[in-house]
Parts: sequence; structure tokens; C-alpha cells
Amino acid sequence: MTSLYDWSYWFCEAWLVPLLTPLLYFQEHIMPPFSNPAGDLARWMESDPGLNVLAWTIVVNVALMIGFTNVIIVVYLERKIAARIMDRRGPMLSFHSLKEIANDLAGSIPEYGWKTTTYAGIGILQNVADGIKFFCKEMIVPAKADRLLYTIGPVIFISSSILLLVLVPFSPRVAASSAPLGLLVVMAAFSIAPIGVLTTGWACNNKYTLIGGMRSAAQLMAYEIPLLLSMAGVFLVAGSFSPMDIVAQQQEVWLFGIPMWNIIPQFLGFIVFMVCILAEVERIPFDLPEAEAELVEGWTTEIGGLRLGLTFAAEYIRGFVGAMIATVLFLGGWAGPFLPGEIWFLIKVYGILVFFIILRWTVPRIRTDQILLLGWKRLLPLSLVNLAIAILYVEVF
Amino acid sequence: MAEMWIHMGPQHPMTHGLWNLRIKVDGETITDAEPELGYLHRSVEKIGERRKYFMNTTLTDRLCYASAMTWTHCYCLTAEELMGVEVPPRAKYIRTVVLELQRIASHLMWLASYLPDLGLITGFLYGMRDREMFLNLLEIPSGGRLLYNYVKIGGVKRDLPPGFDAKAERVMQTLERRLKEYEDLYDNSKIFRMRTDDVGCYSASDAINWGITGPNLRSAGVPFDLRQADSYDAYPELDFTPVTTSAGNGRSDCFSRYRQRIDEMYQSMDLVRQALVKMPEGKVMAGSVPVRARGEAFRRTEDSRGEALMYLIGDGTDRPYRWKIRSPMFTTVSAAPHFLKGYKVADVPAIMGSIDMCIGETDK
Amino acid sequence: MPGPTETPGLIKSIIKPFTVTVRQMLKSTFGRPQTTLYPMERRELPPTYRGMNAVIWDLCIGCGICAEVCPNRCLKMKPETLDDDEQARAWYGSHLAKRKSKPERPAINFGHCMFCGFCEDYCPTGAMTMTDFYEMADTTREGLIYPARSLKVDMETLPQLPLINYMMESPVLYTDTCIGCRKCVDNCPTNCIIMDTGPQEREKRDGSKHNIPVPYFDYTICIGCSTCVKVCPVDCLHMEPISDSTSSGLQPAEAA
Amino acid sequence: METGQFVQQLAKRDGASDGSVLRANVGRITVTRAASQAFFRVLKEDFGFDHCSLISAVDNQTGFELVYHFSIIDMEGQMLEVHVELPRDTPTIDSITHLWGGADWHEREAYDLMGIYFIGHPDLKRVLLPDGFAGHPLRKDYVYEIHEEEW
Repeated sequence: MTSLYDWSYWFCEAWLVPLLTPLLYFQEHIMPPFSNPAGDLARWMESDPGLNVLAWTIVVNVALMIGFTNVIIVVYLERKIAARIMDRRGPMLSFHSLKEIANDLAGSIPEYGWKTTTYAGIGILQNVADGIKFFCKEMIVPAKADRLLYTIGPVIFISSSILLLVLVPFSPRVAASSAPLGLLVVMAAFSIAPIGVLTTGWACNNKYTLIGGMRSAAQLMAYEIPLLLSMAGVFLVAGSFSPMDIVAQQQEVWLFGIPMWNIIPQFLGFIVFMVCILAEVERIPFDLPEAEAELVEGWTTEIGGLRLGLTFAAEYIRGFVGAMIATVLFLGGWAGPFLPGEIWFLIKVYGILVFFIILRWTVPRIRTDQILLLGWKRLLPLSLVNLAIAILYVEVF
Repeated sequence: MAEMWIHMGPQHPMTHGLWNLRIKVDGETITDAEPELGYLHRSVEKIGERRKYFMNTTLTDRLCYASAMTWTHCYCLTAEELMGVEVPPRAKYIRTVVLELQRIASHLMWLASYLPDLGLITGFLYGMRDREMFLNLLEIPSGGRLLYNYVKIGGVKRDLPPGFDAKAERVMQTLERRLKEYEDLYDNSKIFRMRTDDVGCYSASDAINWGITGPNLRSAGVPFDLRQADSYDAYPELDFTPVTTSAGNGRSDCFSRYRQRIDEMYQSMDLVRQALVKMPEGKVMAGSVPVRARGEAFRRTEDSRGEALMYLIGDGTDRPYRWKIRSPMFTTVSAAPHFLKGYKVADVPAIMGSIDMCIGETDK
Repeated sequence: MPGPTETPGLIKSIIKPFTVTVRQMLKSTFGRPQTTLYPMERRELPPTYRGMNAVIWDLCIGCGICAEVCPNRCLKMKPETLDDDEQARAWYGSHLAKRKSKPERPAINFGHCMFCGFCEDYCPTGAMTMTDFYEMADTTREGLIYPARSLKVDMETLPQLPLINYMMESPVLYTDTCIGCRKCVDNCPTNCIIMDTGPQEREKRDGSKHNIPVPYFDYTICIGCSTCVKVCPVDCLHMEPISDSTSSGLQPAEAA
Repeated sequence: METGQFVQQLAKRDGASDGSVLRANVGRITVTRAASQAFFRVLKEDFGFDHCSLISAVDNQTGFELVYHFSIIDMEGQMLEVHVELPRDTPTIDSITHLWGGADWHEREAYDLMGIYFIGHPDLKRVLLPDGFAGHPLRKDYVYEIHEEEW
């Protein structure tokens, strides 16, 4: 058992895992990375399988860096916005406050003098502290858990989430892959994660995690269909699955000086898509798999240490990618005046994320039967209606 | 999925204290439930038999940490009945003021703990923020923020300082403004209504049979308020009628229980204003309070959570011979299986939160 | 089933909550949030605040009422040696010198204290006070035990307070069992007892009869601490409510 | 109905005695154990006492005493205190759970802490103390230790 534990431990901890996963599953479909800015280099790297692995290693590392940088920013935003909504300050410790604290500890500030000085910062160190905490925690496997599945479950969740980042382009210049099926592959990668959730929920041998896993599966099944149907409207209009084509198509039609991004003709589809992507990334009105009021922490109840930290990070990455897809599909992607495309893309993505955050701290969580009812009885017909509108739109323009 | 028992507690976000709710679920539907108590049992009644009468106010403070003032007041009222002490009129009015302020603070504490149960943590911070104002207010005469030890046998600890009514008025105006905001945030919120409407229903007759009292009973449309039915302190001289809400057909659901407590906060503010205006001058403590007592006495008061009843027997020494506490939540929790059956697992926090559990008084 | 207030429309019910939270977000971003930065900012405490205890030693008479009323028994009277200056400044200094036992001062185990304020309420001289100091956390349990001298505070001008009997009880004597041992007089913290001739006659060894001395109580300065009852070797004293006791304090056995 | 009136009427019943009025709207009555069940049934069905406030068990050293507090849920707030004496060696009485559902846990608590056995109670087990607990702590003859910490 020890050897298995060691193997699984390293399997989960090693950075290699998220690096290798896309290689194993999508080697056939990968396109040369750096396709636009360094076409020759990419073509050269593609020519040799060994170089191909090297290229992908670089790509995934860059994607990881981008992903985790964004996670840190989103978590910071979430903390601060949540705090301001709740009429409090949020984390207030920062780099420049460290100096003041050090002075305080050294006793250079006279007694009672600290009442007048303030070492309040903007609180960016809180995320660093959280990260260090997750790194320092022990990895505990519950005594009666299924060790293999217990360790693999979070890995599936985390690695499939990181895979998502590779598949969505930031702009034509910053893109790692252009798989033939485009955004459909993203959706396929999105639906890998619930397998990990269900596996973990079952493997933990805990009733709360089991219910959380079951809820995740039910929720996924209810929301996958309207999600894809609402995307189908956009695919229909663009005539392609590729994000490049979709963004390019949205710039074609202009109305009264504003571009007809898909949000305008397919507003219904946008609403359905946003609700479904919220359910897909399990954020608060739909975060039933980890409803902390009744299921303690849902399917993550028994996970600890770095696994938990990476799971949290992966959830934020999924939210980030969800916002990216929404931007590509409905908000014109990287198109925008004056600023570079990447900046525009990030502005739009962060706009959606801020909306997600405000939503999370404004509404309660809905119930299991209600979420399924909403998915099957409301969103599915609405997405069909949206599809009809899209067909009409294609016919008219 | 086969039926299985789930232990919610003793350490669980739903419990608001230390107790255990075992639920039997079929998939996500509850088919049976069984509350288990005793994790916080401190044997207050037995400890009270070893302490002098006046010392027991520290124990009654700790019966319910969210509503310390009302419990201490109930004990003092009973002890005064036992000893035959007449409380000066000003003390009666001061008691009324602090009791109603405590009731508002307790209901705000409930509001704060209820919203996280539904998944909205913002509500927790909002409720706590508003409760803070009332704690600051109660801190002025008593010196404590949570456990006041302010009401004493024969009166109150000290007089209200000058300027208290202005401060109270300012705080109450702020709360009224905030309650209007909450109407938008909760009453007018689609998801809040989805979670609370028609959840955890029970009828008025069932509630009476199960011994449910207080806001939980009034939310089924029964106008039963011990401040009038068995009046005490300055309440007979104040002008008010019990507020009731109902989910229709004499039933109570989570939303009507929510609405009931919000309405009671408005009523309590009205009572505080009335009492502050009518407050007479004079002493705040009875001249002579006996230390020993013989005989038996009971009084019941309208606690923030329902009917609080204390029964004291004295045998002529300075310590009670027998002290029995009726906790409103004790009986309400015993009825929990009846109104949990048939709802979903996700409704358990919504229902158990809506009846305002306080495990301190329940476990005694 | 319609609720008590009517169910709002769909669009309104989705948008309304955001008006509250977004307004609050803007308000606390550009204004001042409700919370305080604790170590840097502190809230103002009312003068009634019940924080750490402090004892004005010059006023303390060592009666032990605070230890008596402490519900947690976390306050104990510990014998202390007073230096000459303290002896001179003590309110009942002259009497303290007369007392045979060592003077006692309260020491508190704050690990058990619940800050109920009874010791402050029932102190007959106002020596026991509660300050607004509350940062007492310690890493050890022993660190929370505060010896009597560490609670001592000095005041520039001493308030001349009347002695108040908060205990609502006073000692009453059964004269027939009193042996006139004077222990109550020696131990009374307020010096409210004097010995004088009592009604009880007793035969001496040489055959002569005389009335043995019994304690007389000055109830105007009695604080009801029941020290005399505790030290009485023959249980001839007991406590009774103030209203029942006569002004002389001398109670015949038949009436009791 | 006036408090004095119905206390008089109830006091005339079999096994009932000592009817008195404690204060406004509050009556007090003593019932024997044998007559208690019929008495409570009349109280609930004919006099409309629909709320069982409290069941307190008292250890009188010589025997036990059960004190029931019943009330009517209306604005009058009529209340009745019923005393039932139980012998020390057989502290049993018929359960009133089928009349007042709210009496359920009060009876369990009286069993738990005082050792009164309620015949006909559906689920008479300990409620506040753990199942394996020995003895009934609120009895006066319960032996317990007091830990006084020396410092």
C-alpha cells in the first residue's frame, strides 16, 4: 500500500501531470503551437515528435503561468469585491505593511505609537499566505477511502481544467492550439471534470461527498444540452466551430455604428449560455456539488492539502475559461478599438468575472430539484427558441 | 439510491451550535429525521441548586447567548414572584426597553445566521453589522456586549444614562432604513423566495399540539403573545397587538417565519419608543431584596424564541431547592421530524434555520 | 400558494437584489466600511465596561464579599503583607492593625473569570473596580492567575463612600449559646461589633456569677459579609434579612 | 371562563383536590396519580387546555412530585398548574403524549434527569444525557464530585 501511496502522491503532486494529460489525449488533434507569430519555428517543431513534446511542454507551462496568475487576480478580486459588498474591508496586509510590522516587532515604534501609524495595505499578501498554507498541509487519505480513485479524482478535475486554458485563444496572436473542432473540444474538456468529481465523491467513502458527486453528475446532464444548444446558435451564424472564425464573423455586420456582436441578435442565447456556464463552473446560485450549508464542503469535504488548493484554483480557472468562451461567443472576442486585442479580451473577460462575483454575493443557492427543473423545463426550450432565432438571423442577413 | 442515514452534526454548518440531526434520505428526499441533543448540556438546573439566588443570573445569561437579557429577566421575574419583591416602575420600563432591544438583536442574529444557510454569506455580515449597533446600545447601561448580567432580582443594575433615548432613536432609524433594503435583497429576490416559499410547512393546530410557541407559532397566524396574555413589566401600559403572518390557510412556511421576525423587529422598535417616552422617574432597584425564599413560583415570558417558563421552589435557604426551565426551542426541536419529512436535503438548513435554533437554551 | 407579501415579478425579482449589493459595494468602496482595523483602531468603550478587575487597596477592607459572591469561585482572598505606607493609607488602617489575622486582598484567576461584575456590584466600599482593559490573552493558564498585588491600583484622592450592605443580610445572635469569645470582634472588617454585657448569666469557677459579654452590632456600618458567622466557634450567630433584624441586634433566643 | 370557576369545577372531580387561584388567570390543583389520566383528558377535551407548557419533576426527598403547567393559546392566557404526587419506590405515571404532542420531550427529560417512568410513552429514552449514563442527576440523592481547582 505504501508504494501505491507514494506513486499516487507523486502522481498528484508533480507538475508533470497537467503537462502530460493533454499530450496523452489530444496528440492527434494538436496543431503546431505559436502558429502565427513564429510560423516557421512552429512548423519545424511540428516536424519531429520529440520537438513536438518540447513545444507542448513550453505551451502548457506558459498556460499554467497565465492560468495561475489569473487565478490569483480573480481570487483577489473576489475577496475585495465580496468584502466591499459586505460592508467590510477584506484583506488589508500588503508588502509595504511588512516593513511597518517589522518595525513594530523590532520595537522601534514607541509604545502606543502604533495607534497612530497604520500598516493597512491592499491585501495582496493574503493569496500568498493561502498558497503557502496549502503547500504546507499534510495530504491525508481517509482510512476507508478507495486510495487509487481518491488520488486520481482531483487529478482528473485539475488537469482537465488546465487543459481548458490551452484550448481557448486569447487572440489570433496568442493561441496555443486550433483544434479542428474548436470550441466543441473545449466543451468536451469541460465535461471531463464531473467524472473526477463523481469519482472523488464516491471514493471518499463519505455520504456528503457522495451526494455532492451525484449532484454534480445530475447538474451536468441537465445543463450540458442547453449549453451546447445555445452555442449551436452561434456556430450556425458563424458557420464554424473555430473561435477565430466566430470572432471574425461578429465584426462583419454593423448596425448604427456598433458591431452586431452575437449578444444582440441572440440575447436569449446569451442568457441561457451564462446560466448554463454558471452551472457548469459551479458558482454560487448553482454550486450544489459543494453546498456548504448542507453538505459541509460537498465533494471536496475529504480532500486536503495541495489537492484542495489546486482544486480551488482549478475551479477559478474553469470560471475564467467560462468567461473567455462567453466573450468569444457573444461579446466579440478580442475585437475593439485603440487597444491591443489581448487587452480588450481581458477587459471583457474580467467584466464577466466581476459580474459572476457580484452575483455570487447577492443571491442564495438554489435547490437540487429546482436546478434540474430550471435546466430541463426552462433553459432547454429557451435554447431551442434561440436556435430558431439564429436560423432566422442567418436567413435574413 | 438506497435509503441511508446522514448525521448532520454535531459539527455541521447547519446546526448553529452543538447538536445532531440524523436524517434518513431516499436520494435527496428526507423520509425520517431524529434530533439528538445533549452535546451542550451543562446541567444548569443542578448547578443553580448550589448557587445563591442572585448568582444564578450569570447562568441564565448563558442559557441563550443570542438572547441573554430575556432569559435573565425571566429568572428575575420568577424570583421576584417567589420572594414577593415589588419592582419600581422605572425599573419596569427600563426592563421593557432592554428586552425589546435584545429581541431585535436576537432576531438580527437569526437573520444573520439564516442567510448563510441558504447560501448567501452577505446576509450574515449584514445581520451582524446591524446587530452590532444594538449590542453597542445594550453595552451602555450593562457594560457587557453579549452576556449582560443587567437585570437583577428587584430591578436593574443601573439606570439608563442621559442621552440614551437619542442614541436608541438614531440606531432604530438606521435599522428601519436597512430593513427596507433587506426587503429588496430578500423578499424581492427570486431565489430567496424559491428557497423559502412553501418549505417546512406546518399548520397552526399542529404547531399548538407540538408545543411550538413564539414567532414560530405567530407565523402560522395565531395571535398568541405572552407579553399580553400573561403580561409583565411595563407591557400592560404599552399599546400594541401581536403581529402575525401566515402562509395562507393558517399555515407557516419558512418565508412566513422570516417575515414574522422582520415584522416583530418593527413592533419592538415601536415598543422601545413608547417605553422611552412613558418612562417615569425614580429608583431602579427595590429597596430590600430578600436573600432567602420559601415556597414555589413560576412565571412565563415571551422570549425571543417563544414561551420561556421558569419554575422555582425555595426551601427557606438562600439557594433554590428546584429550578426548572422551559426552553421554547426544546419543544420546537422535538417537532422537527414532523415538518422535515418530505423535503429535500437542501431544505434542512432552510427549515432548521427558520425556526431559530439556539442550542444553549435547548440543552440547558 | 401566495406568500404573505405578494410574489414579485420575474424581472424585478432578479434585478432588485443587485441594487442593494451594488449600492453597498460603491458605498463602502468610496466611503468608510463598517469594520475597524482592530489593532490600529479601537472602538470607544462605555464607562460601564466590564474589563479586567482592579482593586483600590486603600479602600479595600478585606471583607471577602467579592470571593463570596463570585459564581465561578475564580476570586480568592489571599493574605498579603502590607507595608507601613499602605497600612497608614488604608481606610480602616487602624483597625487592620488591631486585627489578629493577616489582611487579605482579592486575587483573581482570569482563566475562570466570566466578567459578570458581581464583585464590583457587591463591594461595600467601592474598592473593586472593573477597568476597560481587555487584552489579557496569555499562552499559559498560569499566566492568567493574577496575584493580589498585581491587581492593586492607587488613587490620588480617595472617594469617601458610605459602607453599603448589598448582601441584604445582617448577623443575628442567639444570646444563650454565646460564650463571649470576641472572635467576631477581632475579625469584623468594618469594626461594627462591640462587646458589652449580655443578658446571660454564667457561673465562674469560683462560684461568683456575672453576665458574660456578647457582641452588639452597629447595623449602620455592617456590610453583611458574614465573617463573624464563619468564625463563630459555637454557631451562635446566623444571618437574617435586614428588615427582620432589630436595631440593637440583640435577639433573645425565645423569639428566634 | 373565570379562573376560579373552572378550578372549582375541576376540583370536584375524582382524585382532584386543593383547587386554588395563584394569581390572575392562573389556577393550581392537586391530582392523585390514579385519577390523572382521566383528569388530563377532561382538561384537554372539555376545558380546552391545548398547550402543555412544561412538565417539571421535583424530588421531595420523601417522594416525587410532577408539576404540569397547561395553558390555553388565546389572549386570556389561562393557565393551570397541576401537581401529582408519586411514591419514591415506584415513580411511574401514564404518559400524556397522545393528548399533547409537545409533552413528548418533556417526559423524556423528566425520565432522563429525574427517573420518572411514563407508561405508554412511544420512545422513552434519554434526551440530554448519553445513553449509557448511570443514575438520574437531578435527584437529591445523586452523588457527584465537585472539582475545585487549587491555585
